[in-house]
Amino acid sequence: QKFTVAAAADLRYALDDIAVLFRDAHPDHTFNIVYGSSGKMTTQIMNGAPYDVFFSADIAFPKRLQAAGLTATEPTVYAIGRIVVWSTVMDASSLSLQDLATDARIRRIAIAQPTHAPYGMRAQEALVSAGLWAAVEPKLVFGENIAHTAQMVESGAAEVGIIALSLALFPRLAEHPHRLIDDALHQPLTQGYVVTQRAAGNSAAVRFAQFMRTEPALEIMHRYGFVLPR
Amino acid sequence: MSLSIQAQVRRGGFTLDVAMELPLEGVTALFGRSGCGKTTLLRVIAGLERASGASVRFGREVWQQQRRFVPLHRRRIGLVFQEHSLLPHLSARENLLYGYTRTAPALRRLHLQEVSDMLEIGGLLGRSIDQLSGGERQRISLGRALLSSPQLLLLDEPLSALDAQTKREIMPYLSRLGSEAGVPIIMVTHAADEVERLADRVVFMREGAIQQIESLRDALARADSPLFADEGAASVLLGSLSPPERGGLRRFGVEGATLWVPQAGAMLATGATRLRIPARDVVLALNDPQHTSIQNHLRVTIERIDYSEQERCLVATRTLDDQLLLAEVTPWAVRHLQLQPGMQVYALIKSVTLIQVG
Amino acid sequence: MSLSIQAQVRRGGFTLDVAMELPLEGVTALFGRSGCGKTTLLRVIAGLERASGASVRFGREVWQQQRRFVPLHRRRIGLVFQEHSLLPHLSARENLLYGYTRTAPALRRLHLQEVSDMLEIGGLLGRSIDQLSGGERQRISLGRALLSSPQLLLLDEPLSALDAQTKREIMPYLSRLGSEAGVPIIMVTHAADEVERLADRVVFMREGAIQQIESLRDALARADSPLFADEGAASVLLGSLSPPERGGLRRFGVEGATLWVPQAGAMLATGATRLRIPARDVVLALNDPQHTSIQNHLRVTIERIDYSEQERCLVATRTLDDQLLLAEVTPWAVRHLQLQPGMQVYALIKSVTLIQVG
Amino acid sequence: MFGLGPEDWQAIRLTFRLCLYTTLILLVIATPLAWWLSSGRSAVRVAVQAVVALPLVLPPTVLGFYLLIALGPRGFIGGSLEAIGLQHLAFSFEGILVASVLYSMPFAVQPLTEAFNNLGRRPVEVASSLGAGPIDRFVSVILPLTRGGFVVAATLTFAHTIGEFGVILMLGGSIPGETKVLSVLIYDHAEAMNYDAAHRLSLMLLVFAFFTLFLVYGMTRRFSVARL
Amino acid sequence: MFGLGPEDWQAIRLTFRLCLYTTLILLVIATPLAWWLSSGRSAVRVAVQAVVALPLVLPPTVLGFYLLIALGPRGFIGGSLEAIGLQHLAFSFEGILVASVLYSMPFAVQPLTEAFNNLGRRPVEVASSLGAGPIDRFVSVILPLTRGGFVVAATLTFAHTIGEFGVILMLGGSIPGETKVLSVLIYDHAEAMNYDAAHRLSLMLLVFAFFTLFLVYGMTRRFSVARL
Ligand SMILES: Nc1ncnc2c1ncn2[C@@H]1O[C@H](COP(=O)(O)OP(=O)(O)OP(=O)(O)O)[C@@H](O)[C@H]1O
Ligand SMILES: Nc1ncnc2c1ncn2[C@@H]1O[C@H](COP(=O)(O)OP(=O)(O)OP(=O)(O)O)[C@@H](O)[C@H]1O
Ligand SMILES: [Mg+2]
Ligand SMILES: [Mg+2]
Repeated sequence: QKFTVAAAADLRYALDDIAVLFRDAHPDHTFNIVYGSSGKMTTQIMNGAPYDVFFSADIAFPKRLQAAGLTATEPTVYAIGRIVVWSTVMDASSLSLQDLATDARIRRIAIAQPTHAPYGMRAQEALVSAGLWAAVEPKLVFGENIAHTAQMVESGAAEVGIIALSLALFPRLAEHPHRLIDDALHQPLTQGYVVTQRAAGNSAAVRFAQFMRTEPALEIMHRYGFVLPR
Repeated sequence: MSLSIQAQVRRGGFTLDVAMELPLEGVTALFGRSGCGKTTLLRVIAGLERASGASVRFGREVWQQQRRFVPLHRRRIGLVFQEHSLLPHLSARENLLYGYTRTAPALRRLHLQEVSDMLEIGGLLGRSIDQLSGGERQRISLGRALLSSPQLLLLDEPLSALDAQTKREIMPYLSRLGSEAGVPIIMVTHAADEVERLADRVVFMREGAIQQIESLRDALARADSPLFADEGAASVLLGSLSPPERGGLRRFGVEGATLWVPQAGAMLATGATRLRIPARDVVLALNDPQHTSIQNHLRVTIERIDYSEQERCLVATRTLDDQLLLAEVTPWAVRHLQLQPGMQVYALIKSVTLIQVG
Repeated sequence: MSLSIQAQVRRGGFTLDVAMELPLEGVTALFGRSGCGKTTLLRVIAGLERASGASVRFGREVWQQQRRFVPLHRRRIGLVFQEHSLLPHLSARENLLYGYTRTAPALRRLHLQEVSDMLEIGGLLGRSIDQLSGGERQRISLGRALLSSPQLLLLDEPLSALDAQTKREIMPYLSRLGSEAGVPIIMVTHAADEVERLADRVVFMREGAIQQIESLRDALARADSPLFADEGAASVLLGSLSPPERGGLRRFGVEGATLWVPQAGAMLATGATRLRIPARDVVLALNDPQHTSIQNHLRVTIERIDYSEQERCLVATRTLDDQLLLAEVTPWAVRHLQLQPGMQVYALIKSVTLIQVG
Repeated sequence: MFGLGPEDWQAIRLTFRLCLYTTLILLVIATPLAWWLSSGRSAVRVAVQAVVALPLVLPPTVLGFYLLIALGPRGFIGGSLEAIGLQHLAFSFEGILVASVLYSMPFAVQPLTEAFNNLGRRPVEVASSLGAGPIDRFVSVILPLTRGGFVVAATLTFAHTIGEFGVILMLGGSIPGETKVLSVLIYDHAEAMNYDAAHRLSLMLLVFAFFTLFLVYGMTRRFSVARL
Repeated sequence: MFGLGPEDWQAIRLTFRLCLYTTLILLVIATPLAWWLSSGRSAVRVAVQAVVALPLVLPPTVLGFYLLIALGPRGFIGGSLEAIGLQHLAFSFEGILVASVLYSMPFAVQPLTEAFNNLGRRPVEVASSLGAGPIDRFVSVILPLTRGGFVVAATLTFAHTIGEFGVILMLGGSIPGETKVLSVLIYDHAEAMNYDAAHRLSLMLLVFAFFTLFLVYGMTRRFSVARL
């Protein structure tokens, strides 16, 4: 049976690994994974996109689909994301949030666009909670999504950025140290999935969704910096 | 068979308003001052100027009338535009053959070889258009129109950029096309020599209207003809030309009214023909003078003396075979010789001034 | 002051190879068959055809020589192109004034009013270019060149699209510009009447080379002149014209060799002038015939008889005031009258055939 | 070959197909439209000319969003198609083709309109007088004389369609072999920080585009229309 | 007004400024370039013409990424600027201006090259013979006769710059008042499913663009260059 998985971009590395496991376990299933922004995918599903399982970066989106009657299952939490301060020009592990406002070497700080990117929203909440928002706002540049944000930092054009832990652990980026941001400073990045209405009779798609809750999958998620739901 | 046109075209302050019928044979010259509407008239005939309410009929074909409108490409008209209009993306040869290849083989009357020989453009065929001189372009345009084997030729000053010699070589060809091949030609020209040599009739236009349609002979005979503002009136004598006699000279006309015409190369064909005699080349004498280089002495009767121009008189005379012969003399001569209608005089004409026109 | 040109230009199989010097006064006619390189020569003079190694000098100004190259816009040349070249984004008036406004006010010799009167284009000034007829466009081009008050005029068939009357009105104007206003004119033309009326000298071109540079008088006198392939040779008599006497006729030339010339409107100015007499209009007689309409009887001496053409003889004679007068007669007449060099005969010339050429 | 995997080749084929179809369809649509636009000066024509350029001013994903709504199952067009038993156009090759055509329309229409404007009526009149009917005239005279305009239209359309991904991403949804074109793939590689792959594909694209354009521009013979 | 907030107006002003500058700069750069391209047929020229079109074939965000690297502090251009004491160009108005100019280059160069190609040498020769020097000729003859090409170049550039956001998003970083142009704002609204705001701005943009284009196209007088 065939199916298509739509997944938030921050899941990319983890999900690619999980897909390999799933393929080994179910060689008769063919599927492909489309990565993108959760908001865009929600819009697409509302307009007939052929996605069978949707892993969102924010559970709010599956809930919207449910409200629109486009889901076959309840939105389910599969992971919780974390955000970090990361830099390629200085040692981020020694940077506190406070330094973002005060360090003179920092001219630009990249975060994802808070209006539509979940990681950006959490970054903004953290900065606000730390009472630094007004001080750092003039230095902020906004990435379209968390990957863009990381690229802005990687290019050196932004000295530091607030990105997903899952990205900071990606081998290429992990060369540079990062510093975890206290998750008490922001709402949890609750990531949820849902099987869409069109996949109601598609057992393979449902099986893939359930596979995310299996031990090997959770192990991989953990390795890529996701906190697992209890 | 005739071409009948009825049209009103308005362009800003200018109005072309014509209603005329032209016989579909030979060459019709369209003559008139710059801006009088000659090009516009040709465009109406071609259907390029789509005047509403106009009607154009070519023989039995109705080209335009009320709703009916035959587009140009179905009219089989050969058109030479006033300004050069070669297609710049085609070579000279491709331009020449553009219409040829679009003519059904059965209808093709002319072929590349003969047209390019006639127009002396054989050496240019491979060239692109911007490698041609002005006159070369004009000849290609003409050749292109000819090669589409049209049933009507509309030529807008087709020889204006050509030198006298080239013109002289092309004109007999056009003339033959108009008469022998039966392709009627309507031709705009400002050159009197082209009208003289080619035209069978002249359409005089003035400020958008047809002033007059005259046979060439009548047009030439008028003292005030706009055709010959420069050269004055002329008469055309009809007659037949004998083979060369007396030292290469040839006899023209009837006994008692014989003119001696020089051979003058290939221009003169034996048989029925026309000779043009400029009125100012005719000398009148009371008696037959001897010992002059003038060979042709005709006895004529004065019919009318026209004083219309200030210092020239046009004397209309009749030859013995009752043809009109005009002589232009000064008022002094009229007084001196006491010329008056009814008088018999000698008209002296130099052989070398005779030109065959058809 | 003279214009000297030395240039070699290669265009495919065609080579223009000239080295010549032209006096910078009056009108020079450039005469030659289609494709002989006339336009190319004008372009070399204008600096539009930048032949390497060429040298062009205009009086004391060096326009082109080795490294030195004065661009066209600094040469102050008035150019009329062979094909119409009005700027399509400008109205007729704007075209006319394009060069005028770019001429320093101190250098402006002509003004819009007089030029538009002369060319009869006053009514067209507000029009856009595509609302003009072919001849109207040509006149605007000419006017535009004149209004830039150039120090040299290069005209490439500037009158080819004009009717005879318009031409006749423009030509004296150009002629005066060439002589009185001191603007030398080099003009390409295929029309013999334009050469006759305008030119002071003729440059004959042939296949890219200068064949000959002759004064108009010499050019006219040659029996084989390519100028008058149609009309034959002519002589030009110098003399001075008296005010009207004897019935409106005017005396030309010296006692004993007087010609009577008709008034013929404004064309004839009193004073020193030139008359053109076509050789074929001259009748030779052994004795002075009476009672003919021919008024002008000159005693002349035969100098030479030229049989170069098959059926025409050109008889060169001297008048009493030692000017050359040509008569074209048939070989029959030579034999009949037993003409030979040294003989005294009468040359009879009809007054009405006389044309003033300068 | 060139270190490319089957996914890459699939995207390349797809892209090439999309560009080719877009260009061909656009030329077919834009030619009569441009001809009409250039044949008069009414307010309607000017308005149409302005409307044609409008897709350009919207951000591509936003345009994609509107197209998604229109072409999707709930949209006017997609809905109508479903009503007559056909598939809606969102998330299909046909859908992104429609979007590409719409989006690149101004690049085709504008240069062609300009080329036709410059043509003047003389060449057409000449061809008519030589017996060429309307289609013949178009092929033998108008087309060659406006070739420059067609080259500009085709190259801009082709190049722009290669690079465009905003509309396609939104409307197409990156379905391999169906809507996952090269630009989306490169974008994806770049997002995944899979730079080697992104650079390799970009470079290949640039080299391919350069040679294509070089050939097209190089082969376009020039002649001065103004000489006519 | 129109239900727009200060952030919207700021983006509108910024967009307008970006489009205006881009169009002006491009015309200044593209005119001599196009003139050179149209004045001969060497392989170098053909190559340059092909290169000019290349930015089009890259997905905009990818192009933006490469530009970010080149114009950023570690890039060749940005680094050189920093070395001489200037600011690098990433995340600045100047940066997105450079990017817009580069990206819209083909839309300006191609129609102008085509317009110059069609001009022929006769009008220039005529103007020379009437005493007009090179600059005078350009202003009084070449410019008006190629006006159509300039209009196409300017409108395509302007419209495309309004709509483009991929490059700008990446290179500009959406800094309000500096790099957050209207297209980015609309994109943001649309991504945030803030559809009311997105629709309102889109509609406004379309209406504005329509009237601008309508005026520009309507005012362009036509004359047939081919008549010359
Ligand atoms: N690129 C070229 N290749 C070959 N021949 C050329 C090229 N360009 C011009 N010619 C030839 O050069 C010759 C001179 O051209 P030019 O325009 O000077 O002639 P012209 O004397 O003005 O003729 P016309 O009276 O017909 O205008 C012509 O025979 C023309 O065919
Ligand atoms: N749009 C227009 N507005 C006003 N007058 C116009 C317009 N178009 C043409 N004309 C005038 O119409 C008249 C006829 O033009 P046409 O081209 O038929 O003249 P023509 O007899 O061919 O002259 P030529 O011998 O100079 O070529 C001209 O006087 C011209 O000025
Ligand atoms: Mg005309
Ligand atoms: Mg010439």
